[in-house]
Order: sequence, then structure tokens, then C-alpha cells
Amino acid sequence: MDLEPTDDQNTLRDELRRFVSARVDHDARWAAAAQPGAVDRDLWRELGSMGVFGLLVAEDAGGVGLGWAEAAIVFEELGRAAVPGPTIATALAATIDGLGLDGIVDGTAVVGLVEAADPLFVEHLDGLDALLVLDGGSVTLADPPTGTTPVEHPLDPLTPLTMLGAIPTGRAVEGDDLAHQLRAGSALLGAAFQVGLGAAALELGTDYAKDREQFGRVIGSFQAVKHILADAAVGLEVARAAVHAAAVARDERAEGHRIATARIVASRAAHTATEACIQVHGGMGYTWELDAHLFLKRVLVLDQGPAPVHAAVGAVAASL
Amino acid sequence: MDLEPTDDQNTLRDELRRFVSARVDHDARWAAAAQPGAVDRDLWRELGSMGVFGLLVAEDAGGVGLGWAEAAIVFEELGRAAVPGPTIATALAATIDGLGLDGIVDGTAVVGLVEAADPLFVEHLDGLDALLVLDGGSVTLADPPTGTTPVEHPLDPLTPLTMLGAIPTGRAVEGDDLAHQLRAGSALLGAAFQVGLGAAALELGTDYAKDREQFGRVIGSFQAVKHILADAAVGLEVARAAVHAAAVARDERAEGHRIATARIVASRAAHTATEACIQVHGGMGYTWELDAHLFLKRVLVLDQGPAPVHAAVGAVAASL
Amino acid sequence: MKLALTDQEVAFRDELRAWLAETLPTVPPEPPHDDDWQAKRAYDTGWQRRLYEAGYAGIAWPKEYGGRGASPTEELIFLEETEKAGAPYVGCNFVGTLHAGPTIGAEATPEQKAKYLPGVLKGDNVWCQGFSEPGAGSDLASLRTKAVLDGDHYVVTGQKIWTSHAQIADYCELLVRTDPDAPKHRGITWMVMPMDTPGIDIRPMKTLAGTSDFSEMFLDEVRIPVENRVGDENDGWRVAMVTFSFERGTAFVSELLGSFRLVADLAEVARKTGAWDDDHVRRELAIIAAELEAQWALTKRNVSRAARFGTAGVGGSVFKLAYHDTKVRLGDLSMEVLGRAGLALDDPAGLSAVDHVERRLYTLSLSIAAGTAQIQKNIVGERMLGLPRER
Amino acid sequence: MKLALTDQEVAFRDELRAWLAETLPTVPPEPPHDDDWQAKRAYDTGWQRRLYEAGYAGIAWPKEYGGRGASPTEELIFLEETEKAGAPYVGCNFVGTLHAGPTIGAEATPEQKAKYLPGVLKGDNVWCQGFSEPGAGSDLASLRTKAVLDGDHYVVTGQKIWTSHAQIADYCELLVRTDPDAPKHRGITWMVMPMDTPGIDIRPMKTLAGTSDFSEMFLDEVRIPVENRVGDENDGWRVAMVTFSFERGTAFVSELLGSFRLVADLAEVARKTGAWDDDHVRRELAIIAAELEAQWALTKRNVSRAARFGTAGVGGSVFKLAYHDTKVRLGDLSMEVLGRAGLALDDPAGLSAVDHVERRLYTLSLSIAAGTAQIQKNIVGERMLGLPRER
Repeated sequence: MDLEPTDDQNTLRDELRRFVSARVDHDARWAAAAQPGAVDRDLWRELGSMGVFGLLVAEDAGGVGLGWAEAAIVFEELGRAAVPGPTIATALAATIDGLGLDGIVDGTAVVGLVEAADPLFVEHLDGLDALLVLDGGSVTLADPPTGTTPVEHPLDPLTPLTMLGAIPTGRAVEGDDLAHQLRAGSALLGAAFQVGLGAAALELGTDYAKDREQFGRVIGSFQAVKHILADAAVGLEVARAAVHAAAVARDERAEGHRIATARIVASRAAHTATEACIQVHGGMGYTWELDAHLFLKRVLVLDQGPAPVHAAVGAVAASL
Repeated sequence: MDLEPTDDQNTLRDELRRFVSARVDHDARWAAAAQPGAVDRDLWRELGSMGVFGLLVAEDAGGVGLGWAEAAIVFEELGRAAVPGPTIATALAATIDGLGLDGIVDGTAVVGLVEAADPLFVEHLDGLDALLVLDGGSVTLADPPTGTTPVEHPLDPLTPLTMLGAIPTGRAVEGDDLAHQLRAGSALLGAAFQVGLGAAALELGTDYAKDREQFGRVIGSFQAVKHILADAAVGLEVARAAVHAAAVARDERAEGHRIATARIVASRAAHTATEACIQVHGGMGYTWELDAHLFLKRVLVLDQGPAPVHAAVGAVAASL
Repeated sequence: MKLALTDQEVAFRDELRAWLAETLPTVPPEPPHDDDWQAKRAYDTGWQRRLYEAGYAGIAWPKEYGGRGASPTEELIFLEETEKAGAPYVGCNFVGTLHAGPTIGAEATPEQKAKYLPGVLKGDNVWCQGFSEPGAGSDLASLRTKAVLDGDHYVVTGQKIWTSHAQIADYCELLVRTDPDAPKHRGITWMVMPMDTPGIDIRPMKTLAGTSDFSEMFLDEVRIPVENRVGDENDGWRVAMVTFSFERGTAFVSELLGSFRLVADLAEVARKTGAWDDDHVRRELAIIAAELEAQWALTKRNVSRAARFGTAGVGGSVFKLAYHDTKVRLGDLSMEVLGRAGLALDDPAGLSAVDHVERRLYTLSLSIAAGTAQIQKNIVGERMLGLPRER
Repeated sequence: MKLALTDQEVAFRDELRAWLAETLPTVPPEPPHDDDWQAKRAYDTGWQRRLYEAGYAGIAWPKEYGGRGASPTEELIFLEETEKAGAPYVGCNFVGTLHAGPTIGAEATPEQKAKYLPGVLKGDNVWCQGFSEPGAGSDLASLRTKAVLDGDHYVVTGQKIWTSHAQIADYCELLVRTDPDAPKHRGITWMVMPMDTPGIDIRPMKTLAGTSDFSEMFLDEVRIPVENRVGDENDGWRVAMVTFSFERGTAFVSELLGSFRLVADLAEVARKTGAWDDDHVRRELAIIAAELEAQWALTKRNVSRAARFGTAGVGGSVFKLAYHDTKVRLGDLSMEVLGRAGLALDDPAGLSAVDHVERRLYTLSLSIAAGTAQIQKNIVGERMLGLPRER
């Protein structure tokens, strides 16, 4: 038993953090928000060459051949930069044997994933090459419908939405318990991404608290501010451990309810941390320019993603 | 419209506070806890002569002829001292026309009230002259069963409990919608009592925070401590206003859902304040000798009293 | 204690109701929720003019300044009745009627009163507030915008932030530092800045909700006549704070009544989505409804205190803290009830998602609008409980 | 990262399981939950003796002091397996095996080690802790019990509080002030006080849960030989803190595993009372279960850090804050599920109310046992986030 990342895993995390923080900084996020229909294809190929989409694909199938533990580490880093686009969906699509779609691993294809639900909001529709649809136990691969209009005001400026009137038809995709596997993967990577969003917000808030003065003192020295940030840090530490444990358990085929657990605590921790960031910033936290709200809004989007948080709560309750 | 107490109401409050704080102090509470079966008959008569049981009874029927507003004020003061015994039940019994039981108003009779539920815990059974039983829409007046044994370890040392195997039979008591009226009265006075318990705990905690030094400073100057107490104060102020509004509305026959509202917020505020008191006291808060836990435990008892808090939540939900 | 209105209060309410019933159908439709500030100004000031003509302008102002001189309870009735009838909000008349106007009434010279107050009451003039600065948030008194006397003018340079309605305001109530060497509360002066003075650069600020309710104001050698100063030089902190002593506990009435509507609507939405079948949703919504109802009782308590003692005292801080907490939970519950429908501010699913999601985002601002929660808690801890100050 | 045990860890676990399966049936029944301290001592030390004979005593102690020298993971396995098998708790051996013993191992002379350590391992001696004082709670270093040198003895006078097992202890690890003029952390000395020394008056303290888990200790000119001092005079603060650097993240394992059982049991109770049909109860219990599971993952993370770096670092504070919050909510939920059955610590209704109500009351003590939450938050804010200290 050893739940501390290995040297290789730490190196992977550091590499991703370096790449992502340079490539998807504040300006890049706002550039993406200004072009809501598009997915940044250059970024996608770069993520592909970093191994983001091939992580879970065997080496002899062209992938990196790593496991869910590494995927959790990588997607936390993507979350730290609020990387736009359907990264989770694309990485999951890459794991489906015989999907019959080229270019996923190297980042030339962008694949979306949607749960058939009401309202049927598809994320990043105009930037997709293909759309996986989860409907109960079935999985289909559809061409993204054309001629649709995105909703004008998506909650998250980095997550454009298109409402479809009907579930798009497509080709059934087979695979052992595939719908369940996709939901589990989506829940796990979504939790990792949320931990990253929370960690970025905590860092932003902590830096501000160390710098900003009011009443002649750095505000981070006030207990009220310090404890808000400490609560956020506690939540994230626990959530990160839970995400890592769930990922490792998935690799070891002993996941039990650990993914649902991770999903629940990661969501709560990410909410606490992103709101703490906004609160600590006072008035500045309410401005559009500060990235804090991007982190919070993406947390809200991920809560409702495939295998939403409330389903995880239901799954744990059913196990009691 | 004027929701500020009148001079008369302030005088009534001050009188009660003077009497109760002198009569039911720390030592008196612990003396009562040491004699769990008994109700202090001297105290009961004194409360009677203060008008506590005749408050809501018309003057021509021997009562004080005041209203629910005054009752709310009085029962908050009883709560401040955690006065032991079925004060609420006795005061409500006094309001029932034709109950056929003498000596309630003057404090020579002690009347209990229980909701037929499982487990059937009757409070103060061994000290009762009569027991009102609420069972759905019916109200009966029963002689307290004898030959029973109190439970050995009641949660609240000031609220002895006896578990009955069956609902005691008695004489049906008639009255317009009487069961509903008793539940409403019990909810309202229970809420007032809880506000008093919370206020006493807040005072105890605040006094300690002003006095106790740690790290070379009075602990009440630490934001963390100050804000715990401030949260408690906020909850109680709001709850007190809600209790007063509900009481006045009952006097004006316009209560709507105000009693349920008061019940919900008073319970929450009392929990916050009593736990804040314990928390601020640090280790001392965990000792038996400090009255803080008596306040908290009585809050827990009142939560489950006739017209319990969860029923109030249900009533408000049903109105939405 | 009583909740029932007196005969006089009933008469006031009935007269108001009759007037609203007659007048509201003739009010033009509210301009759409976008950034056409002139249209908003015309709408808001048009309503102010109607209020003026009917004798409801400056409802809480003393009669000697042209106000109605209504009691706190009458003001509460006014706010409740106008809100429930769907009358326009105070909008861009906010600073003029509720802060700058009362300050001038209390502290200015007769000439200044005559010059500024009628324009506020009649809806002729719109005011904005230049208090906050980027470096002076909750610690407002540390403001650094400086004013240097030059003949019969102050020359003002600095930056203000969180200014509402700056684009359409005629005047700004401005706090400036006139003595940089004095203790921070003692070197501040209050003055009236006409918004057409050269040197004022207004830049709209976008909030995280995507709206532009506020502006930054950059002041570059703005020349303000000395006669525009209200109160003594360096006495501006006291002048600015004097309106707080008029606080009657009515500041959040429209907000609170709006939240009651939001709760009722969320119950409707939950019935449509099926979330109503979840005990957790029903229970949490009931608790929120109870809290709002209790805060309404507290509002009446505060108003009653103001009627009795002239001010609601620390009751305003108590209200804000309680209300903030409830609103945050209502916002979270909204998102839970809406599910994926809450991911857009548009409302393709027909669930009034836009209202709820916007309010959810708006809750993030409550700590700004009302002073941060931490400071409110200090106020309650120190003024109400008598706990010692930190330093 | 891996959760799976290594072959060596599996071997350790299997051997332990086999031993537990063989040994536990022969352990006498636990004495009833009352205040017969001698019976408790016999039970607890009897188990310690069994552990000693089987080579499990001092599981985390270095081998050179007679311990097992197990890795943090092995210690975790030991705690998990013994807890799940229903083995006795550490009980009155707590201070000896987990604090005083390791301190002596790290800081004492060879003679002192030889004198004190075997008695701890074999269960011959019970230790208690004399650190806290009425005036020194979270600010422990402000303790005032004074020790004055008189020949080859220290003469100790003062008052200690929150001492567990004082009635049945043979020795007390005692902190005293030997230099009243030095800065508070620099005038403290650590010493061993034999509990049969004249001048020690022990008075049981009753907790709000109605039990007497702690005592006050009044010390009146208690003469302690100088040779009982561990470490230098006035260096006792460092000596007392040295065990914290051994913290391997395992301190709350039994607690946490007990809470898992409590959750499972509460689900059972809820099914009996019908509360299980309430979505709110199910949902809240699921969230609590998820949080505990996550805290179990954190425990493994902390243990892994201790294995890698020698200490779990700030992870212990993180665990305590997270766990405290969850336990409080579990306690509240218990009361909700139990309803009126929760109003007695007896259990006439057969709903294991006593466990749940006692734990509910126990949550009120968490902030004492683990240092107050405020201080833990300061530790996280300052050590983990690098925020500045308050003063």
C-alpha cells in the first residue's frame, strides 16, 4: 500500500502543470471564451502529443499505456487551468475498443459525450467531430447534428451549449458494460478536474490574501480569512486523496463505491474552494476579469456532467 | 404595526428574569437534577403566583388575561434558566375550558402533555397530577399511570422520562380543534423556551470569552471566537423576532404559518447558540458542571416535543 | 407588540394601493435587460416623477426638505405595496433618494439644499456614489483619491470603483482625501462632483454574472468648486456616515420580498422537473421559506425599533448576515432543482432558469454590497455582545 | 500509487489475523461500562500482555527499545485488523504506548529507558499525562504548575486537568515550570511522576456525557527525584513535542473505523423507524459515508507520507478538521433518525440509541481532544498555505 504518488507520477504532474499553465493561461481562457463555438484544434493536438488522450490506451494500440491513477493526476492538472473543451469525453472515447474513429489519441479528433436527459444540452457541439450518447445502458456514436444554434448565454463562458430537440441517432457501440464504464470514467475524471479547479481557485485566493492589505494588515493574517482558506485546503486534500484512491482502485479492479465517494467529496470541496476564492477577493471576486468565476462555473457544469453528483449520492445510499 | 415590546411587556420580562434567575440558578438546577422523579412543588406554586400558568386565562376565570405575546416573553425567560418541569404543558392545560381540574392556574396542579408516538416517553411522569394525551385529532386527560419505572439515563438530567407500554386511557376532552390548538401552543412556547435557552448559552459563552485569556489575549478578541458568538447572536435575534411575530399573529388570529416558521428558526438558533457556548469554552465546555450542556440537552428535548420541529418543516413545505 | 396596522397606517396603505392600481397601468414597459442606460434612466426617473407628483417622493425624508416625512412603518408599507404591485424599483434614483439626498438634507447649507434636493425628488437629477476605491474596499477610510485646493476649486485625482449608474448620473457624492497626513478618518472631505466636469473617465466593469452594473471612475485633475463641499474640510467621514444613523431597517425590503417570490417560483419549477418529489428538496425549501419569513419578522422588529428609537441599530447587520446565509442556500438549492437546465442563463427549457441562475451568481456579490460578512460579524460581536476589538 | 498490499504486508496481515482468530476467543469479557477502574486496568493491561507475548506490543516503536519496529503501513494494518476483529482498544495503555513511551525512547537516558519502557510494553505499568491545566488549554505552554529544586528533588505544586486514567496509573508524564522568568516555551521541564508519591490528590471530572473519563490532579509539594527528569531542565517543551514528529497519520484509525460501523448501524435503525424512506436522511447518510470513505483514503495517504518522509506532516490537522465536521453532522443526523428514542441514553426502544446519543454528545468534545478547531485551522492556513501569523 502506498498512496503517495511515485516519482514518475510526480514528474508527469509537473510536466503537465508546466505545459498547461504556460499554454492555457488567463489570456488563453479569455480568447477561448470569445470564440464560443470552436474547440482550439492546435491545443487539442498539443494535448494529444502530451499523451492526454492516449493515457489510458495500450501502447501497442498507439497510446501511452498508463492507468487511471495517472489519468487522475493529469485531469487534475487540466482542471487547474480550466482547460476548455471536451477533454474528458475525448480521453474516454479513446478507451473504447473498435469505436472506428481515427485520430483521437493524437488529438486530431474531438469527441463529445452527452447523457440523454432533459434538457438535452450538448457541450461544445460546434467543435465536435463525433458525439457519444449515453442512453440508459446503450451507447451510440452520432455525427454532431448541424444547423443548430448554441444557447446565447451559457452559464460557463468556456462551455458552450446547444440544446437538441431529440436524441441524435447514430451507430450503436458495443462493449462490456460500456455505458457503466463511461459513466464511471466520466465521474472519476470529472472529480479529478474539479479538484484541479478548486486547487487553482485556492491558489488564486491564497496569493491574494498574502498580498492584499486592509486595516493596515495583510488580510490573510485575519483569522476569518485564514480559516476560509484553511477550510478550502482541508476539503481539497481529502478530495484529492479520495480521487487518487478511487483511481488506483479502478486500476486494481477493486473500485467498489470509491468513484462515487470521490465524486461527492470532490464536488463539495471544489464548491468550497471556488467560493472561498471569490469571498476572499471581496469586491474583486465579483468581477468578470478575475478567473475565479470561471473555476466556479466549470465546477457547476461538471456537477451536472455524465454521471452527475446526485447520482453518486444515490449510489452510495443504495449501498448502505 | 409595532413589533417592539411595550413598556408593560418589558416590565413583565424584567420581573420574570429577576424572579427566575434568583430562584432557578445553577444550584437549583443541579438540585432538581439530583431528584429526577419530582417536580418542585414550591417552585410550581411560585410560578403560579407569578402568573406563569394563568397568563392565557381570562381574568374572570382567575387568570391574568394576557395574550400569546406575553406568553412568548415569559417562556423565553423560563428558558433562560432552563426551569425544570412541564411548564409549557401546565400553562396550555390552563387554557382548556372545562378541563375539570383545579389548581392549575395557582400552581398547585402539575399537568403533563404527551403526543402518542413510539417510543411513548412521558416527561416528568412521577411528578404529574394529570396527563394530557394527544393522539391524532383527539385529546384525553388521563391519570398518570403508577408503578412505572423511569428510564435510568435520560438525555437531559432535568427531564426525567418514563416509557409507557400503552397509551393511558382517560377522559376525552372536547374543544374546538383542541388537538391543533395544543400543538400550536406547544410549538410556539417551545420555540420561545428554546430562544431563552440559546440566549442563556450565548450569555454564558460571551462572558467566558470576555474573561478567559489564551496566548496573552482575551479569547473574545480572536475573530474565530467572536464570529462563532456573532453567528449565535444573529440566529437568536432573528428567531426572537419570529417568535414574537408568531405570538402576536396568534393573538390577532392571523397566524398563518408563522408558528411553524418560529419553531424551525428557534430550534436552529438554539442549537447554534448552545453549541457555540460549549465550543467557546474549550475543554470546560465538556464538563458536567458547566450548565451549557443542560441548555443544549433541553433544546434537543424540545425539538422532539409535541408538534416536533420536523412536523413544522412539513407544514411549511405543504404550504409552498 | 402588534402586527396589525393602525387606522392611520391602513389609510396610508389604502390610498397608496388605490394610487398604484390607477397609475401602474399607465407606466411604460420596462426597457429590456441590456445596457441601454439612457432608456433605463428615462424609465426610472419617469417613475420618480410620478411618485413626486403623487406626494410619495422622498418617502422617508423630512417634510422640510420636500419629503413625505413618513414614519418607518409607512415606509415599510410603501416598499411592500409597491413591490407587491410590481411597481418599478428605485433604480438609478437609489443614491439620490437614499444616500446623497439625506446626507445633503442633514449636513448641507440652505443654498446647497435648495440647489440639489428638488432635482432628486422630481427625478430631474441622477446621482452616483464615489466612495470605494481599488485599494479601499472594506477599509473604506483608507481611500487615497486626493483633492488639492487651488483657488476656489479642489483639484481631484484618483480612482473610484463599484460606481453604479455613473454613465447616466448628473452628480456624484464624492469622498476625497484633503489631508494626507491626518489619521485616516480625519483627512476626508465630502463633496458634490458634477458628472460633466472635464477629467472624468468612466469605464464599465463587467461582473461575473456578465452584466455591467458598475463602473470604474478615473479622475484626472477634476476641478470641483469649493462651494460644492458639504460639511467642513476633513470632516467628510462623519458626513458620509451620518445617513447610517437614519437606517430604519428598510434597506433590504424589496430584496427580501423578491426572494419570497423566488421561493414560490422554485417550488413551481421543482413540481415541473419532478424534484418536488424529493423530501430533501421540499424540506430545504421549507427551511429557507421559514428563514425568510423570520427575516421579515426581523425587518418589522427593526422598523419598529427605528420608529421608537430613531434607528434600527445593529439590527441592520443582523439582517444582512442572516439573509446572506439564506440566499446562498437558496442559490445552491436552485441549481440542484434545475439540474442541467441551470447550465444556461437562457431558458430553453421554460423553467425560469435565468432568474434562478442569475440570483445564484448574484449571491456571490452579497458580501460586497453589504460590507463583508466578516466585518458585519465584528460589528455584531463588538456592538451587540460587547466583545473586545481585535487590536 | 497502489492500494494493494505488498507480499510482506499480506504476510504480516495474515499472521495477525490468524493470531487474532486464535487469541480473541480466549480474551475475558470486557468489564461493564461503569467506573470500576481496576477492572478496566486489568482488562486493558491483560490485552497489552498478550500483545507483548505475541510480539505486537509497541507496534511502531523501534526494535532497539523492544518495539516491533513495524512500518506505518503495518501499523495501519494492525489497527484496522484489531478493530475489525473486535479486539480490545488500547485503553489505559494509551499514554504509555503512544506518548510517554516514545518520548522516553527518543529523549531519555539508557537507565531511564531500561527502567520505564519494559513495563509499558508488558502491560505492567500504566501511565497518565499531566500536561493541561485549567489556565492553559489550547495555549498549553502557558502552564503554571511550578517545580522548585530542593536538593536532589523537585518540589511540584499546581493543578493539572483532563488527566485520563489518573486513578490507575503508576506514572505520570508531567510538564512543570522550572523557570518562571523565561519565555513561556523555555521554562518548562518534562519529568516522570510516580503516582504513589505523597501530595497527589485525584478528583474525577464528570463530562457532559455523564461519564468520568478524566480527572483533575491537585499537586501539593510533590517531591520528584531529579533523576526522573527526562531531557534538560527547561527543555521540556521540546521533549514533549518530539513525539509529534513521529505522528504517522494513524491516531484516529480506530475512531474512523468505529464511525463506519455507526453509519451502517444508523442505516439499520433508520430502516426500523421508517426514517429510511426520507430522501433527506438517505442522502445525508450517503454523503457522510462518502466523507468517511474519503477520510479513510486520506489516512492511507498520510500513512504513505509517513512511510516515505518519516511524518504525515500537516495531514494530521487536515484529517482532524475534516473528521470533526463529518462527526458533528453524523451526530445531528442520528438525533433526527432516532426522534424521541434519542432522548434517553437507555435504549428501551431497542434502537441502539445509547451508542448514537453518546457519540452525539462525544462530538462536543472533539475540539478538546484534538486541539481546538481554530488552532488546527491556523496550522493549515500557516503551514500548508503559508499565510502570515496573526501577530
